[in-house]
Amino acid sequence: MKEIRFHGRGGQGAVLAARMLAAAFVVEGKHAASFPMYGFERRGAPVVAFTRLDDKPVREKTQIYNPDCLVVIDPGLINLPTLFAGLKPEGILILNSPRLLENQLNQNLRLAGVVNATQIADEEIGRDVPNTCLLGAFAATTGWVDLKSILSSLGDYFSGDLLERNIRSVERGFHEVKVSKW
Amino acid sequence: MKAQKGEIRVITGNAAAAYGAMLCRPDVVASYPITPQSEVVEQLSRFHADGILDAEMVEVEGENSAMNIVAAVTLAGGRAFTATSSAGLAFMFDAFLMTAGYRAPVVMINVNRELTSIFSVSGGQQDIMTVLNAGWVQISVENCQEILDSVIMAFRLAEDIEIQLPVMVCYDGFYLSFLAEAVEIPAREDVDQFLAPLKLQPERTKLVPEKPLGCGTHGILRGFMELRYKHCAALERAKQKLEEIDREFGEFFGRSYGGQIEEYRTEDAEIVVLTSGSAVGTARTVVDAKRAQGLKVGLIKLRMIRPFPRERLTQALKGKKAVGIIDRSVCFGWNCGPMYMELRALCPDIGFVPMMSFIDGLANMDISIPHIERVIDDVYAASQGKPYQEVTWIPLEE
Amino acid sequence: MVQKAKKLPRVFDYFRDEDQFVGGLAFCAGCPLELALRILSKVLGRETVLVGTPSCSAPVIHGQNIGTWHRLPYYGCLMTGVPSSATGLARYYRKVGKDVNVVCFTGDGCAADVGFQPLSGAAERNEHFIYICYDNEGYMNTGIQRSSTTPRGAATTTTPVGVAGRGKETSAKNLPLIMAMHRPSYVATATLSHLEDFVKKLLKAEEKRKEGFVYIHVFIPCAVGWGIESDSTIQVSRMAVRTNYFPLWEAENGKFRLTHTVATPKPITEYTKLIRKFRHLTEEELARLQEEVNSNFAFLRHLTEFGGGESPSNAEG
Amino acid sequence: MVIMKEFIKYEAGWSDADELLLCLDTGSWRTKRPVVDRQKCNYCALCALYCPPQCMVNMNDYFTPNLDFCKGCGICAKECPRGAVTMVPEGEFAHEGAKR
Repeated sequence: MKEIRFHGRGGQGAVLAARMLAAAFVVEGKHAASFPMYGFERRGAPVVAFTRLDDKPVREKTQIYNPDCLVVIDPGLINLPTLFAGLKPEGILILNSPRLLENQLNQNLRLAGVVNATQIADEEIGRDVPNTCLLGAFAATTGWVDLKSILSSLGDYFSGDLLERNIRSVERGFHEVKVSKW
Repeated sequence: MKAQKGEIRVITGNAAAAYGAMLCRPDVVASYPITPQSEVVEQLSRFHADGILDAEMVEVEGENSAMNIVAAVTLAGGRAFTATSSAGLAFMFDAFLMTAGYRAPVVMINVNRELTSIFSVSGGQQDIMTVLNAGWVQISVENCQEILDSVIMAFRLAEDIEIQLPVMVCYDGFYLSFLAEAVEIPAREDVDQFLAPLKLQPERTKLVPEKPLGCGTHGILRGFMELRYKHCAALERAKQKLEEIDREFGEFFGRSYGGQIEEYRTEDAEIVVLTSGSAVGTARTVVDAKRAQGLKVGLIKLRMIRPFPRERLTQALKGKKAVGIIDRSVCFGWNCGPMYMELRALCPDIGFVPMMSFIDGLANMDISIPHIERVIDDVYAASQGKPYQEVTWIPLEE
Repeated sequence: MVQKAKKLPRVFDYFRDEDQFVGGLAFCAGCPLELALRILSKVLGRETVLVGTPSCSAPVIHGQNIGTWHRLPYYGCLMTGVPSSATGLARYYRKVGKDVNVVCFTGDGCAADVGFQPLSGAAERNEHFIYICYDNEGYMNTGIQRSSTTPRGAATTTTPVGVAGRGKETSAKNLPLIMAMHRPSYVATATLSHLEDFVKKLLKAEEKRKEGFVYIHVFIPCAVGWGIESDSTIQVSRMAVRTNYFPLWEAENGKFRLTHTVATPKPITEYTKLIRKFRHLTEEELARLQEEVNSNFAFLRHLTEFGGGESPSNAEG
Repeated sequence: MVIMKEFIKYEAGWSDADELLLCLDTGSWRTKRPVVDRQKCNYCALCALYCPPQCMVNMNDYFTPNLDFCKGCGICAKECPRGAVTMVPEGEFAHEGAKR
């Protein structure tokens, strides 16, 4: 089982990204489950969301304490003291940031895929919704899911022009992510 | 006859509830939004706007009206659906009791939520446990697929001529309402076919303008007692009826849930853990892990919390050495969990073995893997004759 | 030998069905509520489903076990559930293509107080049914406690008159106007003293409920609760109209119209002197009540002028 | 007063007018009864219109109360424009026995 924890802020689409990722896994015939945890539904307030992926049905309905991967949708959250809490050895970080990471940040961190998803979302979607771009970066960095699967899962959530824009955002995330290894 | 393969979609528990309701073609939907249930109402409104739900949609001004509306619809002969949670359930309480007393076959979703302060916008089962004695059938489910399937089964149960009771399908807020997972959405014709036997039954008494019938003659004296007696008898029948419907559902759709309870690895188990709702899934994983370590532990998922599956539980628990019950709510006045208190009533039938109450998961607290491991370890120790604590508030001891 | 009238009053022409109620009903002697219900059943006929709740009318509308007091289908529900239950019935009948008069029949306690939220909700949604509120200005069934339609100064068991108490200290809630402000299909007031007016409004209600929500506010003096003789309830109703204490009006799709005008309104004391619940009122207090009556009526007058609805010229003295 | 059947045939609280119509003996409530002076009555029907139990019987050229149900409220007497109805204490009729 792979466990992925998303960190974002209300309005950035963390919940939706976690859900779309689960859908992408299901497209590949795998099992997945995703749910968010937040207090009030408020734009700007911190949001955590979880996605599990497995070859057999996902039965656990608990929060994720030992993630294999962190997806950070808001660049500012990189300073969150609890961000890396429980990260497994060989851990992976997918980060939305205009700047590359200068150091490892956490001893369990093995791979980091950094992409300027905010800028890409601004350019492609016209709004600061970096979530789908990071899914592209996720596919490229982890290799756990096909880019095609991510793209095909978008259809459940977007249509028309918005779907096209998000597809471009995902693709650019996939191609423009910079991966560091430790 | 088998149903065709349904479409697989990754949807939330709330969406699954809405799909289930939509597929059953209710005549009237009346529901007032409340976190974490709102998505159910939104989704049904979306279905209606998209033309795939041909129902009268009543945008009510509160839950009390929602319950009164759906009760009246069913007593006029129609099919009705509503959904609520927590304070919404509390706000409809008078109508909620009336619906049961009138034997109105309403199907309702309750998205379990904590009760109640204005900040108790969090998961917990206090709401559904507070209304156990209202005369409703209450079914508590574990995952998104079971939500959808249970709504369909709920209509079969509620409207059955031998039952005629309101049925509430309960699922945990946040942990299930917002959980997105793959759900097979049955084909509309297949759901029609599954519900078709209801049409072959004798018609239930209806309030129609052609007949000089009155509804809500609150029985008095002996008449009232007679109605209460019939109500209790119908609840008793509902237990077996749910088993039959569940079996039939399984044969047709390929999924079944054990009826009143599901036993998981209990046959040769020495100790048993019992819980209900979203924690069951996590508990399965922990039971498997403990089994792998050689511990003979089993799990019971309490599905039907009203009426209480007394016979099935007695059968399942007889001869076990110790039982642990994980409650996501409290039983005020008994200082323990409500399911634990009910299980204790079975002691004369199953034997006075150690029984332990574990309270966890209030207000969105996580019933985590380590918590369930601890439950199993404690129950095992008690089964070995070690002294044990009757009630444990797990997170408060960490 | 006196000259006999050749024709019965016109009201009789509006009766389409016979009285649907049995002869002996559990209403106090002289209660206009009984008259209202029997007339309603004659005018609206059998294609009517009554919806009611615990109240003075409950022992009559609702049966006991399998027994009943009338031949109309009825739905008995709780105080908070009348308009919503009617919504359910009306929506379902509409869904299956049945044209039915769903008629709620409750007191002011249900309509103005404990059941007000769903009433407001149903009016705002413009649900297709008729809501009749019989206003006896208090909770009479439970023992004459005040309600929000109890007038200023009236003595009730919860606003008693004593050394410190002077009866109800606040004004009555003007429920029919509040309902009219929802702009439903039709709103009207009625009394049992002006029977033709009442009957016509019932018939209009039946038409207008096909377009949306209908609310009729019926004035029902309570012999026991107000302290009047059993034979005087109709007389008191008539005086309520003649003093403009209870004007007769209607609002059709937001257009207000007086259905009966009073050329020279009598002073309010002509009304209050008939009723024991007002007998402690001082001249000052009566003057204040008169002011309220005047300003309420002036307000209503303005509404009729805005709306463009025409008021009749058949003024009564 | 209320006739209870032995068993309720319905699952829940349903009344059925075809099965059982209830009726109170409201004719026994009266302390006074209306007596109509046929000579004064001009058949205007106001008594019949305003009678709450609607129990004034149309005799084609006058009205008379159905004493099985008349509660003796006196509205007919009060509303009669010609004073043709008089409320007479029931004691005056006691000698006639229980039969009304």
